[in-house]
Amino acid sequence: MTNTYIESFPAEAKVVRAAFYSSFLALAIGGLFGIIQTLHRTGYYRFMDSADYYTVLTAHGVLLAITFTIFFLVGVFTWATTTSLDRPVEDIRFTWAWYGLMVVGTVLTAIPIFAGFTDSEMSASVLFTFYAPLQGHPLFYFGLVLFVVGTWLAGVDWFRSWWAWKQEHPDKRIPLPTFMVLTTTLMWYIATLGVAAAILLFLLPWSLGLVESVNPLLTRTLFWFFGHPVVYFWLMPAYMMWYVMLPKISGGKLFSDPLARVVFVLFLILSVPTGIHHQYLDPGIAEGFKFIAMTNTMFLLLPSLLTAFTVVASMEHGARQRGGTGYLGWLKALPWRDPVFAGMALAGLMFAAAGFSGMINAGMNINYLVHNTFWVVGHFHLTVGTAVALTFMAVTYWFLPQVTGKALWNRSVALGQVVLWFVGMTFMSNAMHRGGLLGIPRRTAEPQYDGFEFEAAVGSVGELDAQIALGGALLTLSLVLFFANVVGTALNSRSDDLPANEYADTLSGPSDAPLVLDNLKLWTAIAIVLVIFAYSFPLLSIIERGGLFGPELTELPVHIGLGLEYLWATTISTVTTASETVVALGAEVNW
Amino acid sequence: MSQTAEHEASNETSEHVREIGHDEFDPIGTLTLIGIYFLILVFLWFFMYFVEFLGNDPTVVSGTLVFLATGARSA
Amino acid sequence: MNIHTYEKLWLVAAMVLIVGFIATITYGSVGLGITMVGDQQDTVEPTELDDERFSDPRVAQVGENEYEAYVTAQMFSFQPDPIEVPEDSEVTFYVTSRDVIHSFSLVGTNVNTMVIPGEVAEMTVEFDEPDEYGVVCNEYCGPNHHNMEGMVYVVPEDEFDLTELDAEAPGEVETGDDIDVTATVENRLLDPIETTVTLEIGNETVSEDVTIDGGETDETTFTVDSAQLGEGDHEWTVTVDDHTDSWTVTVADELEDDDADDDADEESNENTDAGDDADDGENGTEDETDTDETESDASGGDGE
Amino acid sequence: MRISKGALLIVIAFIAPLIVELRTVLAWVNVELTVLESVVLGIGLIGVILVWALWPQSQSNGTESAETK
Repeated sequence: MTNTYIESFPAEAKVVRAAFYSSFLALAIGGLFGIIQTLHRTGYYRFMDSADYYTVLTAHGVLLAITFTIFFLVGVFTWATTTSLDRPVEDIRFTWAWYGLMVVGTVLTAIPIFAGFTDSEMSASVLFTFYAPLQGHPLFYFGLVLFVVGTWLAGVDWFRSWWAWKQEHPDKRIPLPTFMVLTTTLMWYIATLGVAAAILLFLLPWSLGLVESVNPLLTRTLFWFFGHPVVYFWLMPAYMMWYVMLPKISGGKLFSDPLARVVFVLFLILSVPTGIHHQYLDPGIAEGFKFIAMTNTMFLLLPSLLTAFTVVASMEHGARQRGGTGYLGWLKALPWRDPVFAGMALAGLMFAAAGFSGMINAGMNINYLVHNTFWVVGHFHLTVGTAVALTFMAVTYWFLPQVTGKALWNRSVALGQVVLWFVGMTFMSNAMHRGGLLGIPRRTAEPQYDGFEFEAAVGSVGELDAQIALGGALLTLSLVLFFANVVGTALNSRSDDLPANEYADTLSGPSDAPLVLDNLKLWTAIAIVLVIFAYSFPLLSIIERGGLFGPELTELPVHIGLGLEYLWATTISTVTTASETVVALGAEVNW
Repeated sequence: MSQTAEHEASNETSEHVREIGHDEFDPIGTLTLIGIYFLILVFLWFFMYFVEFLGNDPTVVSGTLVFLATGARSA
Repeated sequence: MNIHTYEKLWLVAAMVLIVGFIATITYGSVGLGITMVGDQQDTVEPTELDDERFSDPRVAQVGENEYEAYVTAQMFSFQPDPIEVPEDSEVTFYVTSRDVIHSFSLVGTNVNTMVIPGEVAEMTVEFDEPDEYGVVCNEYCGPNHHNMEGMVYVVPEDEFDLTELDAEAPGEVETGDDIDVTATVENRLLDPIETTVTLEIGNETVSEDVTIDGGETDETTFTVDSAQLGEGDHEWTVTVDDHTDSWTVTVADELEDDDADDDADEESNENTDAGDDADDGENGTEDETDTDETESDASGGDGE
Repeated sequence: MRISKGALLIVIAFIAPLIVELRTVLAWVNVELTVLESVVLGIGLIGVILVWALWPQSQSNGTESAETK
């Protein structure tokens, strides 16, 4: 007799499963592009033109940072609300609708990106950040909008569940997983306003030829308004797993429910007013605004540092209940053989290292040292690439049986997979950080220059490249093992011997948490006030300086593959793009 | 330390050997670990700022706030 | 809300850490004078850039040891390239873009800024020792982004000058006429320079010593008898220190057309000083149709 | 076995960052390791850990017989 998620919520399990599979597909393609880039950049194996590298990089960034993470997290959040509120979604058709919208958005975004590999005029090799005046095909922006709207509707779905539950349980505290979902969703709503404004008001009309030009600094600032909190959108579900799953798998209880709530409230109010720290080196933004963004960013460390304590303490509780002793000896008593545990623990460990490089990134003037260098790439491969991705892969080993009703194909392979990821990422990310300190830039197909060489303090650039290639190879192997397990599990037959669908109890429960913590309206209001405080003056100043639609610009649709000829082809392609979009517009109107 | 039971057994498949409630749990191991982390952070911060960063001359210093009269000529 | 003592301890430690970080950065800003790229400069029109700074990207001397470097970034080059500045100098870079977002980053240093069209990044940097730094664009700017690089040379004081040489001569003369070769030498330093202008033509070498005050321009004209050179093409070279300007004059029995006179004036080599880095022109000049430095004269193209 | 197989695997994995960082740290005190030396050192360390983890298995049956897996 089991009590898995699929038995309790068969309809929801299908949606969650679909979301997971969508995210794994993105992970597979994105991962493949990852190894291609690794080998190309380091010069070990180059089979494509360097211009195509940027198409690969765009696909890698969008598929992994947006598609993989967000599809996975909507699955987790749906699981979390249904499980912790113990009620099915209000309307499963609505749930499928937002999932479908996200799929359509992804496909529409992917079309112009992948068209970049062909000779077609359509392309969107504008990277994950799509800074104007680089211009993607309108479909790229349109797809992103649909995808984001899909996530908004998903948020509505979770809120509906909570509202309905609250009618029936007016005096109960919000269950912790639902609380985490709701605060994260609110944060996401505020954050996506930035990218929605950037795309809907400026980039989409501009790519369609409706407006002449854009203010590059303004759209860039609006992007980072969204671009920083989006990392918390990826990270919050990983944190949630560390709070509600890890203690249980460690054999213990969550150390403190109230502090977990405090942490999520802090993320809600502090995530957004920090984006300018990505623009420390931007001309046109006053130093004072940058300093304010830095203070906010530094205080955003607090919830993460608190999380470190609470999560480790919960693990320690488990270890001691399992018989662990001593100051550090308890570590031995943890269930290291369980891939779910080992993966999450290693992800957390990597995140501790990422926290450090993040602290450096957060510093204002020290940013001169690391800005846009390979260091940054090393940093976010530890955060989203390990803390988030490895946690997601590890919990997949727990979730898959829950949503399929089938036992995991092979636990040893799973353990090997998470350990390989840890080792591979150690090599790759370490070398990236070091390379960054030498001034090796990020986002470059061939970081080998004619006029000068990078000087390594220890070892050589060649050794760093070797480390990166080795790391990339191990990560790819790890991914292969992961997919073997996913496919193997999917092909398994149904099992009756699966763990029940549960999450961790708490040592210090919600009753210890002040009621005000559950006042989402209050925290949202504070978050909005902080955002207005941090952003209104910089935005006004940018608009005052450069105008709402900026200076006259040469549009630069990124048609990769034309190489140098690109330059003189620009004029021609601009004309054709314009006529194309007129046709496209006409087609849309006819609909 | 309030740890009392000194049972020597650790195996990942073993069940709980004891229940530890809220009041009897002192996360001294966590404090130890996180204390080490704290020291690493402080050391690395100073290292990165004063050795790696300030040693990476030249650095952008107080810019003269002279505005060129010729500024922008807008269209 | 009950928080464990250890966790309170950690909370305090975390706050100390955060405040310590902010304090360190503030010390760097206030105590050490590290300044952020900011909004010091007014905006510009990226497709025009015809003010005196960016119409002719260059290094200019503004004080005894103070220089300003006006730099433009465009797909996929920097102008000027290389940038040459003297040792023991304070150089303020003004960097802007003609097209998309780039960066201007001196490899192995803390000189690093985004270059955003419409905005001008201002950075003041002190260079002590002679050295050379690679410059990269570290923001993706298009399919040839990885080829976008430049150099900054910090040269010893005595090797540094800001001399601009531009020499002109008719392209074609009739045998017997005089050939006037005019060397225009601009001294962009603040102090006067003493130097020698040398013309080599055929087997002849003539030279003249000149003294040029700071910021002044000197014109030296050499007159050569074409009869002595004889019929045919003759290459001539004007040299001032290590700057050269070189072209060819044709001595013919009879001029083919009378419009040759007009052409002759324009047939001077535009790219003074740029002899050794002509390559970058390929990428750079494509976008520059709006600048004064037009290459409208087809015959004046870089024949070499 | 002094520690479980799972924990042993993690400990061995943990050698990777240690060795990689050790090389840089040593360079600061002017000890420059080559890649080969680092690899040898890493393998050596793993060997020591394996010996440490496996050695007492034969002699400590009496005290740690509770372990089954």
